[in-house]
Amino acid sequence: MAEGAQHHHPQPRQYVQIALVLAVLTAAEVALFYLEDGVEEIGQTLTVPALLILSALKFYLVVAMFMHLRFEKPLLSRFFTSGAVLAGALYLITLATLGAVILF
Amino acid sequence: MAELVGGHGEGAGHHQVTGIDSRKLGMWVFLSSEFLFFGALINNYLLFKGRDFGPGALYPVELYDIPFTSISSFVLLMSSLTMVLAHSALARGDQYQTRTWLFATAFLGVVFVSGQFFEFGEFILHGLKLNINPAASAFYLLTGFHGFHVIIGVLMLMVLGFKSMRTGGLSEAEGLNVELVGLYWHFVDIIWIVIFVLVYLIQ
Amino acid sequence: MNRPRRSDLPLFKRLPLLLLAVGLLGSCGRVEQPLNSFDSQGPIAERINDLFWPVFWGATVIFVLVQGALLLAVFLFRERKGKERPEPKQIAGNTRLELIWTVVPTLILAAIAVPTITTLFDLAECPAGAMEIEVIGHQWWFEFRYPDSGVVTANVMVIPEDTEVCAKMTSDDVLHNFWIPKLAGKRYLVPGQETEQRLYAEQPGEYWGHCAEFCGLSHARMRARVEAMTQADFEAWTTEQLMPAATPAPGSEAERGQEIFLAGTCVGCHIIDGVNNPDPETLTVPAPDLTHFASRSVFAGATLPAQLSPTDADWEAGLRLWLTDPPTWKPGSFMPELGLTADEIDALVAYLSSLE
Amino acid sequence: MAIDVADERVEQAETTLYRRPRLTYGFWSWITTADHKKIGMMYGYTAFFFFIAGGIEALLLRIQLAGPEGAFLSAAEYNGLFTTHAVTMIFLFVMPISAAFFNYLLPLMIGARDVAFPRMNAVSFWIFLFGGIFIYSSLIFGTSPPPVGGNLPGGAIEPSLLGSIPNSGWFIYAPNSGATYSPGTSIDYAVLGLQILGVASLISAVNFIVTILNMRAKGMRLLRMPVFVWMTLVVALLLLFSLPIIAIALFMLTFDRLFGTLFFVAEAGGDPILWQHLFWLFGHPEVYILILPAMGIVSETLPVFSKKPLFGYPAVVFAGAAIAFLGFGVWAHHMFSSGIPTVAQAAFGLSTMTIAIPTGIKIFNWLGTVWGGRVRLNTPMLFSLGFVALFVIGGLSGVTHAVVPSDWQQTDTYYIVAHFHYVLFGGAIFGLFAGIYYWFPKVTGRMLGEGMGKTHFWLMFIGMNLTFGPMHWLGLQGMVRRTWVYPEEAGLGAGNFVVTVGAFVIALGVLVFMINWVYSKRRGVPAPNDPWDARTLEWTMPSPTPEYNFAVEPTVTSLDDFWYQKYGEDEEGRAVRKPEADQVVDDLIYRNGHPDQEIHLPAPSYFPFFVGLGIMVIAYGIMYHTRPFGIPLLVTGAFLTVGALIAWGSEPLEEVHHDDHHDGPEDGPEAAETEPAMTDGAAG
Ligand code: HEA
Ligand code: HEA
Ligand code: HEC
Ligand code: CUA
Ligand SMILES: [Cu+2]
Repeated sequence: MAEGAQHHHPQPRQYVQIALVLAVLTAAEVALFYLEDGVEEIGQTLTVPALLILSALKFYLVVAMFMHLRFEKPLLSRFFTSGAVLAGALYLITLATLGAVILF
Repeated sequence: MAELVGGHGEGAGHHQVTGIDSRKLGMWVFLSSEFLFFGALINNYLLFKGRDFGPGALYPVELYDIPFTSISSFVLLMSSLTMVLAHSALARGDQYQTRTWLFATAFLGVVFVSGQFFEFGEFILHGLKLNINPAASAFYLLTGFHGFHVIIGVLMLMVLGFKSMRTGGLSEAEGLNVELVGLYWHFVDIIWIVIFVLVYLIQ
Repeated sequence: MNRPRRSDLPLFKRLPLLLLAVGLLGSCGRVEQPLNSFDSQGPIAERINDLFWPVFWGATVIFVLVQGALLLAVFLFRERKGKERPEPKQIAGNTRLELIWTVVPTLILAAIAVPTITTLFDLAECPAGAMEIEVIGHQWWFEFRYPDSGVVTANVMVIPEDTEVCAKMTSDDVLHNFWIPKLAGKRYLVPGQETEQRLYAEQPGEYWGHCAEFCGLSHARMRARVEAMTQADFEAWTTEQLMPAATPAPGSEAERGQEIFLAGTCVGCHIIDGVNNPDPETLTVPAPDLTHFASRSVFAGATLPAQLSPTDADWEAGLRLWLTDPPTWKPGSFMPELGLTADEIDALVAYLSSLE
Repeated sequence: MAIDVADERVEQAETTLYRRPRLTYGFWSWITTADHKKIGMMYGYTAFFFFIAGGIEALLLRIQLAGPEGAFLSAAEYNGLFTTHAVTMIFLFVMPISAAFFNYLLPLMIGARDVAFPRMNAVSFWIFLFGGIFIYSSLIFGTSPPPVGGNLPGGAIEPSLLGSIPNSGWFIYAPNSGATYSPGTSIDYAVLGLQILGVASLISAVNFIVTILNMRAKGMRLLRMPVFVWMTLVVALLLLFSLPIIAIALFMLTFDRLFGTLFFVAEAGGDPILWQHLFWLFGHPEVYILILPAMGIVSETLPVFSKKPLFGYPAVVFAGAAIAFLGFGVWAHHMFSSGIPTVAQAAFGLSTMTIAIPTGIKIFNWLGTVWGGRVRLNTPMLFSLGFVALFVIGGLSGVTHAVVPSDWQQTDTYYIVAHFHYVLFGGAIFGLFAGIYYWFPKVTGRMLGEGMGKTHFWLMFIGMNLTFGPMHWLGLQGMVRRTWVYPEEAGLGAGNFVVTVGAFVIALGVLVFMINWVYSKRRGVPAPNDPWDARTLEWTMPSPTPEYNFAVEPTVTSLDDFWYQKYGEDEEGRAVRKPEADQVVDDLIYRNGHPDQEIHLPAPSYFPFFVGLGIMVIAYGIMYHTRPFGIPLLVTGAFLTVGALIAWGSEPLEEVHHDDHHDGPEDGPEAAETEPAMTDGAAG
């Protein structure tokens, strides 16, 4: 491998394990969704952050492990996070000025 | 593996200062801009989903079939696994497995897109047309744009798979292509992870 | 080496002179400029000018300093024919200077920011208790509705002097932008949304306005007037506006005009209260209410009559021009050319100018 | 010695100029080229062509506005002309001519043989070219009837030919740009055309980023890159992150217009303000995309003509990056009067002001560069100084827009028009002309005439202030933007007349430039290889640049490496030309002109051309999808594009092997040296 990083890369076994984790996380997401529907008291205040956290975890796992970003030069993660953060920030502000999200 | 491609083709002739193959760097650079594409579409959906379009308006949320979408999301998630297995097999030099996993990934992609077509069909039958209200427009444009990405990915996977079949295996030079298509594929997957939560689960 | 020839022209000497000349040409000439935003006629426009001028002068100082330094550098350090300059010292930077020219502009901007923000919050939103007038933008004219009294009019917004007015604005079609330079800044009219604009006139008078956002073919022909009156005049005006239209004297030219109005296509679009009162829904396009048409000093998007202080004759000539061929005056106009004969037009003009 | 080489070359160029077969070969070599220099020149010529088009459009506007109630143009024509004027100037002139500079110079400045993806580079050019052709084809095929119920003069259903071009203003505000209020196809031409141009720019953005990061010469660390390269990187990043936004916005508008979605249709709950956000999220970074290349250029020329290093190099670089970064956070300053929340207005007003800080840093460092120098007032220097002077005016008026309540008066008037022409014309275009004068010798092997150059400068400088200066006053005295007539009674006639006169003075200046170009290209003084005593790597090569760029890949040890090979410093810190400098330069140039080994060059390819063509055909297909020929067009275009892409992918990767001699079929041994002749033949 270009960076001599080959031996750090997970082996198929680990990939399957990661996929299992992803599957469990997805199941948890769906479960949360039904929880929110079913149990009034929990409501969105709890499920929404929980869902966001779970999906962020999944996101991280795929990017870090499947896309090998953890094992790449920092330059690549810098690009990647810039894109993600910029998009998040710009659209959040846009939604706020349009009154769809309350920031100020 | 990747750097052996060095001697050939575009993005290669020169030494590579960052130590990252130019094509791979290019792919990551491109993917970072993809966030802005999808972000804009998600932004639209989030804006319109809460708008009031008057009495009797039909919103996408009302038609979601969460179990169905959960399964197709799961399918797409697993296609990332098969994709990474294809790449890993190639790194070991196992051409047969590479090919198998490539086709498996393409197949899962097709299943996902078919699911989406089915979902669209259902929604349209229930009267949720593209032009019924902006929320519907935003929903279709977002998921459609994502589906389009999946279709492109499937095409690229097929080209790689068939090439491997025809020539008995992918050369090391083409190995980079597997990695690049893989990156693209995982990216499309993570976007769906976001869409699944923001669009489907959080209502 | 064959270096290109050096210039003999006195560099940049002309810049200040030139700008001065241009400025004089642009701003002087004692012509009347009814849209001049510098000539504020109310506290809102005034506040904006009070904010603008200090910033402008500050900018001028920076301008003079920067251009001065540039000219001086060129003047001092340029190579002249026959006088070779020594090779310069190779200075690659100076941290203290960098700091200075980062910090000083930051301070200047902070100084600008404070009044900007205070003025902004003072002026952006209507205060409680302001008199509300609804403004509705149409391609290409403004409609005004007075929710308190129920008056509906077009092109000329009548307001009482010395009163805080809050225009509640929306649009019927595309974006427009309501601008009365002497009274206030601008605010868009957005279809499907409501925006606000504060207006305040200190004196009675006629204030010109213009639609400032590009709104299609005849954006250039979409203007507006604000007429400020004394409180008493305003009340009289309101009462008058609420009356049904004047009835023309029997046998007069005006009555003939009314017949043409009723018999022709006009009623498909226009309402004259007391003459035809259709359900507004049945009208084919939104068109100005003509009940008290003659009480308005301007019409057709406040573009006619064109004169600065029109006489009655100018007014009638303008109306004649309009009725003869609206799309030529106002390309894209939603009032078509109706093929009226000169005789019919005479009658209509007589009738319409009787609708005080 | 240097001059001798050049002379020789020029003679050869002239003798071969009239040899037809080579010209034919030349033509195809342009269509198929993957050489960044040829692509750069094609960008340059195309962009300049569009500049003339956009300029003539501006002149027509100005004739119409010379006096009140002008009758030269109809309303439809006027609206179409200011729209295409802006679209042309921004997307078909300033952006592509910047791309021309990037393409030609970037590899040379970082010491590379080509860009990272040469054929992708070709593809961007062809997509751009076909996108431009697509937009301008609206002149023939476009329709713009009035909205339903509207009437044109004389009962016409369609305005004149000239009135059928896109007429929405360059920011295509919804809902006026929607199907209801702008029926007909003219706006589709703008929307789809801009989409195509965006694809081209996005591809080249990725290409340039990778090139800069990966292809630098040995020893060229990031902080040893010329500022121009830095600005290229920053612009590419801006493009990378802002183009997707406009792409989606245009995509939505296309769907609204053609397929019935309702994003911007207010009656159905759509949101016109959303368009403004998406447009300006792109639009503001875009204005820095337009100015940063020019800032990069003057950061090269000012040190050269002052014989001093750039003052505060790291600060200038950092300021450029800061401008780009901040530039993403200010977009709503174009919407101060659109009814966004007051708090948002305040926030965006403040963020806008902050941009003045890094911009100021640049300005002051440029002053610091000139200060104490040995200033040679050659034409490139005049334009660079003009740039600084004029840009400051535009920048300062920009700050007065950031003062939000003031902007309520200013917005949508000629005061804004004045602001952005000062930064765009006084800024971007003066900077770009500085670059043209500066690098012309490297590209063509001849100098642009200095006398005519200076005439050009002064005409443009005076004309520019005459044109855009009075607009400040006009705007605040009530001259609204985008009005095809203004009333006599508004008292704006005199000012407008001056403006019109000024525009023609500018035109005269441009005319002088064109004459200068044509003349100098053929008869200009042969260029020495290092005519300006410059600092960057491109000057270590013979003029014009050989096809393979560097015969010997350079290694650098410092910023302005070339300069330090020529100059040392005495105890006082003054520059001292090393005794061996001439020899060093001659050696370098000789070595770069005489490769002693094979050089691998990117292979030419037909396919980029066809990808571009295919994309244009697809766009026609989408636009006319309801007509019988629409779907066939779409399918043809898709086949062409996909086919060309697949063929491209399977094209043998082997490269043309160059040694000292060209290996084209009909080429004689001297072919490599006759490059300029072919340039002339094909493009001139
Ligand atoms: C090259 C293009 C370019 C550049 C560089 C800029 C630079 C700036 N622009 Fe401009 N702008 C446009 C192109 C550009 N603009 C265009 C095309 C439009 C109109 C679009 C349309 O409506 O069609 C527009 C419109 C526009 C608006 C909207 C106006 C409106 O429509 O209501 C605003 C508002 O804030 C603005 C602000 C600024 C500011 C603050 C800068 C700053 O970056 C300027 C910074 C520079 C300086 C300030 C000078 C140098 C600094 C110093 C000497 C330091 C000391 C100075 C101080 C302390 C103040 N611009
Ligand atoms: C880089 C961008 C750029 C450049 C270079 C220019 C250059 C010029 N612009 Fe531009 N302009 C814009 C960008 C630009 N403009 C934008 C973005 C808008 C906003 C549009 C909108 O509202 O949507 C605008 C709008 C605009 C308006 C306002 C229209 C309106 O609101 O109604 C006007 C009016 O005077 C104008 C004038 C000019 C003039 C006179 C030039 C001159 O500097 C042009 C000089 C060039 C030439 C003159 C060409 C030379 C030609 C020859 C040498 C050939 C000789 C042939 C003959 C003489 C026949 N422009
Ligand atoms: C198809 C619709 C239509 C018909 C028919 C029509 N008008 Fe109009 N009229 C309009 C519209 C729309 C306007 C506003 C035009 C503008 O200012 O842009 C207008 C404006 C006017 C005005 C100016 C009003 C003002 O205050 O600005 C007058 C007067 C007028 N019409 C008279 C007539 C007469 C008289 C007739 C019949 C002979 C007539 N109109 C027929 C639509 C119509
Ligand atoms: Cu209404 Cu412009
Ligand atoms: Cu801006």
